[in-house]
Amino acid sequence: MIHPYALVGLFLLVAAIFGVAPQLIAWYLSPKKPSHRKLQAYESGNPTFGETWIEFKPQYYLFGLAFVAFDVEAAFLFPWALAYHQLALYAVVEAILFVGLLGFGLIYVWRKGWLTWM
Amino acid sequence: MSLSVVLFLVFAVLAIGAAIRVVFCHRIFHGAMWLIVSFFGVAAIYMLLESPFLAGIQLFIYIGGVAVLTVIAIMVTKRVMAPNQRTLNDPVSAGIVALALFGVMVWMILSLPLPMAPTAPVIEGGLELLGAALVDPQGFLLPFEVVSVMMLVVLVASLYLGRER
Amino acid sequence: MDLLATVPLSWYLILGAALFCIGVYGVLANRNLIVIMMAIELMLNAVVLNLAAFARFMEPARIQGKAFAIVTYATAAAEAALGLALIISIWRTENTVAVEEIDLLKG
Amino acid sequence: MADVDVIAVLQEAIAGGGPLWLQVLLRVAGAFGMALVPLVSVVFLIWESRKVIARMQDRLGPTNAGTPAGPWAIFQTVADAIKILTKELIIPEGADKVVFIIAPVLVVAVAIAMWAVIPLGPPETGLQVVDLEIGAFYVVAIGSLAPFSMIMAGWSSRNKYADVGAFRAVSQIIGYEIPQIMSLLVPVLLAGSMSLQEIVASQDVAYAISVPLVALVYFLAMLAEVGKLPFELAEADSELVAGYFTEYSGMMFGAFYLGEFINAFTGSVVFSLLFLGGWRGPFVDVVPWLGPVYLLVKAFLVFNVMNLFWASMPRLRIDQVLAFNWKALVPMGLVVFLVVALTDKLMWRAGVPEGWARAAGLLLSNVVVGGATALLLVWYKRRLMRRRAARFAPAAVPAKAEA
Repeated sequence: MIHPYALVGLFLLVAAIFGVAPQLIAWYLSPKKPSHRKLQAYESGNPTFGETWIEFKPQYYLFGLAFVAFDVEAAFLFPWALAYHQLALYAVVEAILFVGLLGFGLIYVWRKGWLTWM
Repeated sequence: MSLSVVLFLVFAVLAIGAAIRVVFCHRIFHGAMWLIVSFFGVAAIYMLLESPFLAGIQLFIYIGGVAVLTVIAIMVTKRVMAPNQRTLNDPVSAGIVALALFGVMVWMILSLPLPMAPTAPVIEGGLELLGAALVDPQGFLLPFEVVSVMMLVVLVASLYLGRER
Repeated sequence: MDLLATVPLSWYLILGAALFCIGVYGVLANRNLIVIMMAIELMLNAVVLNLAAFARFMEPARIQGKAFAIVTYATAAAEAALGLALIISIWRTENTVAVEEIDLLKG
Repeated sequence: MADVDVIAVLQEAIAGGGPLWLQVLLRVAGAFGMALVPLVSVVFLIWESRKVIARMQDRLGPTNAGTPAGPWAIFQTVADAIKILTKELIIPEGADKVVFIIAPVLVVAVAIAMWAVIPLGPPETGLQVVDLEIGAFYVVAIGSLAPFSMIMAGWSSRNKYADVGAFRAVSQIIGYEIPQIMSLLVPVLLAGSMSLQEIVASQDVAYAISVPLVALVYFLAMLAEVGKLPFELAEADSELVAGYFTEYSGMMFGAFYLGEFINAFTGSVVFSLLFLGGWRGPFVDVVPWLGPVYLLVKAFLVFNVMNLFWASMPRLRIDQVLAFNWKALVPMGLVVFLVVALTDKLMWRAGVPEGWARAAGLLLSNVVVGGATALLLVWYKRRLMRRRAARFAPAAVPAKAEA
């Protein structure tokens, strides 16, 4: 009997093969005629100017932070949801408290306007 | 050598090698990529420890959350660390400290009477037990709610620190 | 094929120790705050690996190890989020992420 | 005589006995077969969606003008695939080569990796690679790897458009993961299991009927995850060339295109499994092989609802996309998750029997939440209009100057 986790590993390997294979075939079949003009960045025909790796607004970062908080919350809710059928009512109330605290935080940052894109 | 030993060695080498690349990286974005490889190696080790849930959490929180955040932070602060700048401060003494610590830890681990094999197979439905214990007042209710408070603090404080001014 | 002939516990612990020490080295030697954060993540990862290994070998019929592990995960994620938020706000005022250039407390 | 032996040995190996090499061989063949399902479906679905969207927009779509692509150009995708394989792979000068090459490999691999736990049919057909006990969580965990191919593509290209596209894509995708997970938790909670096979088996009443609001939240979040219009701004061909894969050419570009369609199809399949009863349908218990047919038909319908959005919606701005997530879908997901959990537990306390009675109660709770949301939105819009009217009315001008 093959262990089920070994099958997951096997499938990940197969998925990787399916990712690599088309590139290898294409690399074998495709012409290779590089030239300077061809290898320039596609920025509307003009040569690229200034620093290519531009900096981003830290605003993007805020949404990443909010995401991590909810991410961890969700990870805790998975085992809870699994055990849901054996739990009593108070356990559901505890989960409401658990999610509600973070929901309160979300409402707070919303009212403060930190989620508004500027 | 059995298959599990081979797999352990492969993933352990992957995790350690990638971790070394993280701390010695010249270009910090590559460091973040190696960090993900290292996390992935550890996730595979969790599969060998027969806890797929921890492996999933490793992918979900560490790779999907923390590593994404790190990459975003790198891209936001991109300009300040040019690739050819000096990246290490006094690598020799730091290396001595780390190696000495590693030596002490290995000596301690090898001198302890540790089991060669698990005492019992993993139980069926362990995850359900975990879920029930998390909301059990005799179990882990307090840590569970403290995590919620912690996440509230993370949400409010980090958005406060990073808000547009 | 003996799939379940398991690796002894000490190997997992040595792997954890190695990851932890690499993290220690990264924290001590690196100049870049973000790399230091990544090294701290490696150290916390090693801690969780130890917890998971002990849980599997010492008490496979109970869930204490897993509960500890996921709380540690939550702590690690919180630490990363807040730490990186601090780094971003330092970067905004000081325009640097190199440790020795940050001297806000010097006054 | 020999034939009979072969079949018997094969059956034994499928059941988990016999020689190990044969078992491994069978499993490898099974894994390859399963990985081919999304690829083959997508070859058909690309043609189908091009044709359908063309008809909606009063065009003909691909025809076999001049090329032998079959009736109605049914082999158009195959021809395109052959063409794209022979195109030059250009790696731009400034690019970070290794990362640049890994990104398109990763995007296809991650898209296919989800299929490890997807049950195409009932357990007796064996159309599933492995029925993992954390199946739903596996889907979420693998899905959280998806942003990396975008970041890697955007970063390694050394192109501003690619950079901006990657950033937009990442902030969109990680944000919409939250409502997706919150609504995915509801089937897990009601089924009491994370195995997708058991979630399907528990749907005597499809969850789309008992908890329609959750299904709606999941569908909208999924739409954003796969980057279909109206959430297509990561690519935004009219403003960002092609978003994070601007610099890619040939099969490397093809990998992103393929990955996008596989993700859309996988999303439809997962939605069908979680909310539409998966492989369940009439007579499946008599003829188990009807299961995959039902599942694929349901997934096909969901996919075409996405096409409907694709053909008819404009593109949102980045601030609108993020605001819709954090100010509408996330609160909605949290509230509806808690309401479903509480209602079901209260009904269990009150002794309401499982099945249709429970489903009716859950439906009622969903209708109440939906109605309350609608009222809230109406009230909010009225207030907004009133404020706007007050601001633009002539009498309000001195008040504004005062403030």
